[in-house]
Amino acid sequence: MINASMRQVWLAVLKRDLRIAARRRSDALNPLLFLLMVVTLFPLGVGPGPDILARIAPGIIWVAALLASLLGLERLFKDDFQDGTLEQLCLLPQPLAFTTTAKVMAHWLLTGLPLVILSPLLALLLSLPMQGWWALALSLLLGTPALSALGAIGAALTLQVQRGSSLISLILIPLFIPLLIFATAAVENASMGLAVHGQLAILAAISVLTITLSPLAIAAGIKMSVN
Amino acid sequence: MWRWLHPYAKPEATYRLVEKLLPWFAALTFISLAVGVIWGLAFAPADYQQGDSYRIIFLHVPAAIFSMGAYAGMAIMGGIALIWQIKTAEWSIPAIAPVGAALTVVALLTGAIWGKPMWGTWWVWDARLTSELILLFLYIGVMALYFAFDDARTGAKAAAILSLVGVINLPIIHYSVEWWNTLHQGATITKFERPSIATSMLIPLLICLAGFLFLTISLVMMRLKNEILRHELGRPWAQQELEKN
Amino acid sequence: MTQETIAKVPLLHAEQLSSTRGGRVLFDELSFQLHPGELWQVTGPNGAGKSTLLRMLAGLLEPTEGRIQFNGTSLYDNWQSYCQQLLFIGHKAAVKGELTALENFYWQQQLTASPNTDGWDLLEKLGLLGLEDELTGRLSAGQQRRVALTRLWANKAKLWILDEPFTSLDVQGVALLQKRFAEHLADEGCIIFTSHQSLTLSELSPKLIDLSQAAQVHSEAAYD
Amino acid sequence: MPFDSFQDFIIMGGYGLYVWLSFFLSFVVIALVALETAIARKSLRKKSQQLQNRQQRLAKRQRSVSQ
Repeated sequence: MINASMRQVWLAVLKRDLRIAARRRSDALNPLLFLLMVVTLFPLGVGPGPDILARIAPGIIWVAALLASLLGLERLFKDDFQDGTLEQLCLLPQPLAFTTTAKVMAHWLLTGLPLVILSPLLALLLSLPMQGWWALALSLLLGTPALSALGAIGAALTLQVQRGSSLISLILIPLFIPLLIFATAAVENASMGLAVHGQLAILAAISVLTITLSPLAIAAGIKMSVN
Repeated sequence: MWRWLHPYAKPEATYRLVEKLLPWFAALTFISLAVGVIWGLAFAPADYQQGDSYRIIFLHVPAAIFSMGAYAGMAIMGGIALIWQIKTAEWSIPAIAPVGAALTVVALLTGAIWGKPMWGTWWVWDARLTSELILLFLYIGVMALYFAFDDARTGAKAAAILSLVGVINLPIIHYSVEWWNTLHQGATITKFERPSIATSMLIPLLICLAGFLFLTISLVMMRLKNEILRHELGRPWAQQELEKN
Repeated sequence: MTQETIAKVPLLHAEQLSSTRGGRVLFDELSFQLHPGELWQVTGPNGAGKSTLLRMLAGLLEPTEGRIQFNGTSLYDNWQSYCQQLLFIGHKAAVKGELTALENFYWQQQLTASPNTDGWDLLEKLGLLGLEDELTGRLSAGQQRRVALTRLWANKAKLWILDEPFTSLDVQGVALLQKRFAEHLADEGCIIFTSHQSLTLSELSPKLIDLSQAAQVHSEAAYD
Repeated sequence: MPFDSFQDFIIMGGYGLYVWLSFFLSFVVIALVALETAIARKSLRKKSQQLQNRQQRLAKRQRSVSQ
């Protein structure tokens, strides 16, 4: 189904997005710094006791990750929309639903993956027990692709809206809830030394489902906006 | 004369149909709600455990069921609108969303009020109430998206896509919240869902359910009439229609 | 029209196109046929619907009424092959400010299965030599336009749909572009574009679609 | 009939406040939706009249131009 020209276009979109991001490093960096700062606020707010912190750490890290992932979303398609690139993508022989997955992939590489890498630091700051660290990293690795895919739906639907950033949050936060529930449960279980396979499997399933279905919604949203 | 009128004949036909059906549904709503509510309030026996406070379920359960039902209906309309490009299906989304949101609010209010005598507090993170709260957020998202667009047609299309995304997520959200609830709050018994209910209570409950179904349909029809007129405002039939009363 | 052109199936056939946007009629029952080797210019005052018409022809916008056929079948049934034959440069020229001229060019090349063209040669031809490493966002409007127009030299699409291609180009740029037009037409290509100015190259004699008239005709009919 | 008197019915075995409050609030919420719908229809009528005025104005001008 995926032929050579499709692969070429997909890679071209991905590489271009990464190159542009490399020229605007602050855009990719800001959400991460935001996350780090939000996480720092909690010990200041609830007190530095390791017991409380360890208890609420999974929730804090995941909620902060959800919020951080919302930050740059508005621009995911907007720049391409404003300069006409999105029109060109619509006019390719390759299906739009397919080409947009390259953009979602680029977004994940720029926001999701750094989160996974950053997670040990966050775990350390919130005195999460060692045995929970890998579960945290794994839950982020399995859950953030779904965040990017859902986020892209929100970004595509709000392209024509002038200041869509708060609207995107409003649309997306309810959709993020299952991810939050299963991811935090996995981390909590792991830090108590319990099995986490079930939760991680569900997380992976949600991600797979989201990644396979979201391109349709993203493409529909873009076509509607380009109109 | 109005050469471009022809393709718009269809919304008018829908409008006429809705206009014809609405009085019947309104009548059914009044009758079934009156019978169901009076029966439930005055004639159904008191619950042996919860006393008379259980009478709130005659509102709470139907509102909760049709708040979800309305979302499903909205998503179905969204699918129809996107696949077959039927305008009236598109316009029905802004007609359904506020009604569904109102039903969700009713379910939340009655649930909270019921919680006070039962749990001693207005709000508990009970699975059903939490799901309803998230459902309200989903409705708010759809409405906010619709109103964010200058062009109502694009707004309706966006809302259609979002309602479809939401309806796929709704069962996932529902089950994850239920699972989360058993995980964290094993102590609280959910009093909303009882395994069996006496026939003397069930019959008025069923009548109330029917009443809420008709109520939902009637309200949606009322709003749909408005939505059709809003999009057809320039056309002579809509102008005549608006001048009638 | 000669007997010969009538016999051929038009490349693009617009039938009874109408557009209403926000309750306003832009144009109504517009019909025309684009044959290989033909040049069409869409004219009309601001807001007459020139861009809307081009976007409809490019398949980005569905006509309110009427239909568009490509090689005798509906555009949307024939979407893939239509996309391969189409080069659309819209009002927004799809030039990325964060990329250099050369990067912009190669990115467009990768999107479309285009013949291999040396980017350097092309940039030199378009007077962009020495600027290839500059981010496009820092170039002047005319230079950015030239970057967008590089696509016209490195593409095998038959049908060009160009929205205001001459905007912000200087005299040399306009001449260069017109020469390219002539080449494409000689190559059995087909161009439809919008512009406020008339072409200066004598070989080019575009057929006109005047949208100011289209709207007027309609409004008279509507209120008779 | 579970209630002996009207008073009993109002008191609802001590739960009167909750039962009546929930019924009242539900009614208010539903009524607000219906009310909003009616108001929207009124504003539509106003808009329609405006639009009609504009169309008449345009038609008049068109006629005077063509004469």
